[in-house]
Amino acid sequence: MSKFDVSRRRVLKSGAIAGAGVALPTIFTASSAAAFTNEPTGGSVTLGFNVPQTGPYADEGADELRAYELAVEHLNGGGDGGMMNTFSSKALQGNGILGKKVEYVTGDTQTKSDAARASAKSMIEKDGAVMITGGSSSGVAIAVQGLCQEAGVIFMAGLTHSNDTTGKDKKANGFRHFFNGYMSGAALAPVLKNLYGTDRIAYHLTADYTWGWTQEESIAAATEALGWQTVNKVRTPLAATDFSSYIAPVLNSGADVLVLNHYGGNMVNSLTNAVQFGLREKVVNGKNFEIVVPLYSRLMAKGAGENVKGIHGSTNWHWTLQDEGSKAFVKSFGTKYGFPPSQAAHTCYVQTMLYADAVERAGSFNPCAVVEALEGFEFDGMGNGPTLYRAEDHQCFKDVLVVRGKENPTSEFDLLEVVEVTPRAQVEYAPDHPMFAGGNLGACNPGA
Amino acid sequence: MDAILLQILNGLDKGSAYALIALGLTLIFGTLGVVNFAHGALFMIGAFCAVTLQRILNLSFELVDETQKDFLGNPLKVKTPYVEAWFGPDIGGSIIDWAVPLAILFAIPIMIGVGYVMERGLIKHFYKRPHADQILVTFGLAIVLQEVVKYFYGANPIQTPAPDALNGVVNLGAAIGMDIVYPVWRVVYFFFAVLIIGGIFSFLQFTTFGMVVRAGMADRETVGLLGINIDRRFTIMFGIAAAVAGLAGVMYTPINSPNYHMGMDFLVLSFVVVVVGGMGSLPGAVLAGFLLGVLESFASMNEIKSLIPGIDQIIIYVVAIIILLTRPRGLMGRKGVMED
Amino acid sequence: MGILEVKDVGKRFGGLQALSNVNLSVQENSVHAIIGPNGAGKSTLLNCLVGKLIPDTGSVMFDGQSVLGRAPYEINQMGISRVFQTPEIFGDLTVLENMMIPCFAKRDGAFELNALSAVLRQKDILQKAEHMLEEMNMADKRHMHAAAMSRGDKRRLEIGMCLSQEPRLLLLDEPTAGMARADTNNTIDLLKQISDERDITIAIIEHDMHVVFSLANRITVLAQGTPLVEDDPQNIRGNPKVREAYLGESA
Amino acid sequence: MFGLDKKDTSMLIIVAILTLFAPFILNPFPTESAMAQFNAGYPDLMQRFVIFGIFAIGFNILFGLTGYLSFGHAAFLGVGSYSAVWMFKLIGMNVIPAIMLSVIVAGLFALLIGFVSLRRSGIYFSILTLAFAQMSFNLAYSVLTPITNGETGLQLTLEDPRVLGVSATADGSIPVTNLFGLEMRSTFELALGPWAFQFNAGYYLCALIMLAAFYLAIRIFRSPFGMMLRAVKSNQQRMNYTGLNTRPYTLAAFVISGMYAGLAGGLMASMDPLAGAERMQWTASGEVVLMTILGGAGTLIGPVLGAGFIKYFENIFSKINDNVLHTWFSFLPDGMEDAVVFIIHPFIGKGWHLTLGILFMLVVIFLPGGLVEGGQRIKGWLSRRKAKDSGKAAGETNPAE
Repeated sequence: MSKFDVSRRRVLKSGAIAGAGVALPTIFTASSAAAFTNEPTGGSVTLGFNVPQTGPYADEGADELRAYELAVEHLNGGGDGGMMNTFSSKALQGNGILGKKVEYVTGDTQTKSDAARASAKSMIEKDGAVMITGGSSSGVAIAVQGLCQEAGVIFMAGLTHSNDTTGKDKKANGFRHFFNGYMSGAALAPVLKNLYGTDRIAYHLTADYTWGWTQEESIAAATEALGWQTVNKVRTPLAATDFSSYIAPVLNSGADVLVLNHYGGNMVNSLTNAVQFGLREKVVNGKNFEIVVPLYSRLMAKGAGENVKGIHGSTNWHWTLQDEGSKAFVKSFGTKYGFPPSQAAHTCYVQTMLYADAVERAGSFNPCAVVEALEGFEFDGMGNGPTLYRAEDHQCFKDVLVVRGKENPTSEFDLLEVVEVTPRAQVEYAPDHPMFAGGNLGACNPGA
Repeated sequence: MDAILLQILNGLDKGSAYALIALGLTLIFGTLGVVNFAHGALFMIGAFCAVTLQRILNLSFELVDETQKDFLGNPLKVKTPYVEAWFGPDIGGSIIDWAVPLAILFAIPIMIGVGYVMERGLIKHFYKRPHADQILVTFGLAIVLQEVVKYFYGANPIQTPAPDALNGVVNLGAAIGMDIVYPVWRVVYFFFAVLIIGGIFSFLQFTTFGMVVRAGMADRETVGLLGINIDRRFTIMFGIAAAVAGLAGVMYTPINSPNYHMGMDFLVLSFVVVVVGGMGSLPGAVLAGFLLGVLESFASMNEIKSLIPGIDQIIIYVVAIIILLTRPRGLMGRKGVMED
Repeated sequence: MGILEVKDVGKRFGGLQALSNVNLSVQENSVHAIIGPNGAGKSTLLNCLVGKLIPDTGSVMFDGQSVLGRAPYEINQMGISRVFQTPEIFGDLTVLENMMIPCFAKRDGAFELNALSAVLRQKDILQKAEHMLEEMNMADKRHMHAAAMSRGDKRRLEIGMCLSQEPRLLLLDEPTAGMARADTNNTIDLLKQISDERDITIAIIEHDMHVVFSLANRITVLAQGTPLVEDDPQNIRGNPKVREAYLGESA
Repeated sequence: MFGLDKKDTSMLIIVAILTLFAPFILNPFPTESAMAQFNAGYPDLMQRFVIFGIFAIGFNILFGLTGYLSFGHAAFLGVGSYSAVWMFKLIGMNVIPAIMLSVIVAGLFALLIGFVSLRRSGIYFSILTLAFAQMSFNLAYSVLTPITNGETGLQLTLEDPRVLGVSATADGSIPVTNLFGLEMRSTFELALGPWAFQFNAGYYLCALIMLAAFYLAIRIFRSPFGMMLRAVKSNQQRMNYTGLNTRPYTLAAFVISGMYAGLAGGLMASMDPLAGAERMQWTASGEVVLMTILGGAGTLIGPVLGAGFIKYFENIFSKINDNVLHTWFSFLPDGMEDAVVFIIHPFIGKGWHLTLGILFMLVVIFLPGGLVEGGQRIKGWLSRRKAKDSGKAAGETNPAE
């Protein structure tokens, strides 16, 4: 741990002198003089980092928090500047945002919609946060996004992969840099076709909640377009820990590919169980049985250990990427904390930078100005190649990584290898694509 | 047919874990009259005994290898476990490989110790207190224990594989001309559970110690009047119950990677199991454990799920409600225990 | 025709015939004792009378109405109150509150959602309870927690609670069991006083012959689940069958 | 006053003063000071204090009086929230019909579950209620998603019909919850020197409703019905043989406490129109049990204290991070500062669960009667001291007790 890192501490210390924010929080005030919610009036601006600190995603949340602290350090001119140096937009000066020192407050989402909203509300009402970011699940992201819309602050989503976040639940004040279920399907399909051919029978095991469903729908659609059949889609309870009774029927189903639409602990357990049942040694229809995990997370892959070897999936970003942005980020993160960042850390860092940059370019913290600056914004140098923040749904479009569990890892972090960088054009879709239909951005809300 | 047999196996396997935890809970409840919400935490601590042993065996010294680079471009530090250095890569490697079975030996003294300290240090003072207080204090303890584990081991699951030799699958149906492929370790787990359950029952049935404990479970005061120091024996029973939960945890680690909240995941379920079995009944707890395990497995079959959507989400609770409404004191409960 | 008529009652527990052909008639305003050696079926019979058990055969009529199949609270509302072997009172409540509850039951019936009026405004109930406490000589203990009292006082309170319901039949299950001699005598005096002063029938199950012969004016002897004899105390005392079955054994 | 005796009246008045002046009391530290971290006087947390207070008061009517330990009360809170949000979606944004519906629906749901569960007592009853609540939670999270919106929680959208209101406001946002036009989120701010106080309309609505709920609870505690419930807890056998049918008493208590939970759920949705399934999980049911026992089961004020205690830790301690610690201890020499932060670090931020667990244990071990007992002990100690002092002053002429 780097608790005794002097340079970092000094930054933190000075950054928190007035931790509670200088401006009087004016959120939800019907009649207020401020132009928008929590308008920063003093020499500093407060951002709210709302991450899971307890519960199953606590480690992911801790990594997100590290990224945020790093981003704040860079914004305030500390450290080596990280991706600020490779970012295509040069609006950020390293003197805070619009000359105001960046301060932050943290909270615990507990990976529960209620708790996440309570935590975000306290940041807005008590600490005067002008932007909320973070989270490690789609349910939480959508719930907090809704809150920020009502409160009139910007929400920069953390790790959220459900189509709904920028689909039917999209909001004008909310932005997502992370990729989504549709993109996973679109990126994986060609790779799967090359590896396993077009004549395959897939069996889906899906976590029984909204994220699982949207991913199942996306992957099934993408693979069926290749000519694969889907023999069964089975929903598994979120609380399940032992997946044996869901894996067993796969054995005699005639399927030769198992798709695990699980994340986190569910993924670790279902994958471990599937391997236990010898699925990987099985030969069905004259073909080797294969397992696919559409959404990979390196932190979680560690829990499944040996079992991930050779299994394909997709991720938003991986630390082994060799572009300048990724290298710069890995270097400054690794130097500070002693290990490489996760994809959750990456997306959170980038979201903070994008927000700061948008404010800088807009010349105002007003959410509506920020929305305008982010909509349709094209940028590069943040690790995913040229990227577009699409105006219609506030979703980032960028390259997607197809990865595979590495056969011979050289270290405990070296679990995945990038198989293919799927170009952006291949994962794009129309804003009114049926999987994303039904939502309405609404108008940006500056509160106040 | 194969599918049904497979699900029965799955059910027995799940049931083994439920039964072992419920058995320990019932031992504690039956002997001490204490509702122990920290029992799930004991299961979790057992699992982390395996993790700890694995870590100890993997303690390594580092050599800097200039030819390889780590992710920041610095020279790579190559780690070699001491065990491998001492015993050679072959023997050392297989010692590491057998970490989970070895952890049984490691866990027994630790769990008995944990149980002893818990009983003497905390639970003892709560015998005369209302059940609500017992629940609150043991729940607090459970939170503390799991947070401490989380502080040292993190929140993510940690892989603790079974030995390679026991990692594959075995065709259980070969003898009867059927194809029932089942993971070896799960078979091991089932027989291990049966062994432990059998051990506990014969211990209670055939030893003087067990006889006194059983008598004490039935009527504590009378046994106390006979001049037998029942408290000391109950303390030992608490240690044994902790060890049972711990061993269930150790052996469970290869089935699912352990994490700090696995105890809470099992806690509610095992309480349902205990109550369905009937408060204070050891055979009831075991029976209910296996019954609920098997029913849960059946409910997750696709044929059943398509008939009643979502049945696998609620089957345990539905069964619990039906059993409690038809049999007032669960399957084998005694009258007057925890009814007020 | 007695106030309580038991006809041909039989009850079986598995292989044990606990009661068979029990016939019993308790006359109004009498003190009727049911005695018998351990295991004679006294408690089983009592439980059949109050609705805790349902006999396999026969009938139990109270004041011309069958009690069979009714819940204990319904039978109580018909006018039968029961005193237990170990005093059953509301230990967590004060003595006065203990006494008020049967008064409410008498006034309001088996259930009344009287959630918004203060207890202290229920003047009639308060008065009645206070009066009953005075009659039981317990007025000074009214704010004590009932659980903190001596066993004799608890018994007194329990009997008082039953009386405050103005029952027509008071059933007592070994009311002096485990009591010291002085407490026993006090209880006997109390029961005598009750039966003398009130318009009430008392049925008592008792082991202690001293109690039985000081109180009862009619005695039924139960042996092996069936009535051996029913007669006046004098005749029972001299009955050789009874001596053989019961008194000789306990002497 | 109000049909209460003097003691109860003064307790009600104290609670009323505390809740109405909560924005001052909970914000004792100037906004700019380092201690501002401990301020709890912002609308969301204040609302939570009183809403969970209502929940716990209701739970205590069942558990504190009858001794029946329900492990599924969160289900009623959840059902209440869902009803209220559906009301906002279909009818309009006025909170009154929403709250009324949530109380009614929760009451009906409690009637159903209570009718079945109350056939058993003791732990068998607890497990039955747990089973019903867990079933509700699991189904709400998965199969019932069309009604509950599953994992995300039921939210308002711009497409909702809202027949008595508007689907979207003129500027294209979702309308906000209100009480006949008074927006629940509207907040008046008062800056007094370095202090800032927030007076929120929603909080005051919740506070008034809580006072009413508290008043009602006092009335129930002091009523014949309340006495019957205590009698049920004390001795069911005697109840039955005193001609009283315990089932309707316990069922009535169960339904009343379910309605309290529904009221809390409805208020939660009115303050923040989202209903998440986690509200129904066993951990949420466990939380209200903990609140009640921690505060003091069977006492009137205890559950409210317990609710405040737990919610304070959840919301304040989880937000303290190392950054904040360094600010507090920056006056120490560098090495010492790091050491102090290092020692405190495991107990704050992500470690708030640990702190809470330790506090649970300490309270139960040393204060069997919960926080209320702690208060009584302090009061007793103070009055003894006072008596001693006055005794001394009077020159031993007036010996202290």
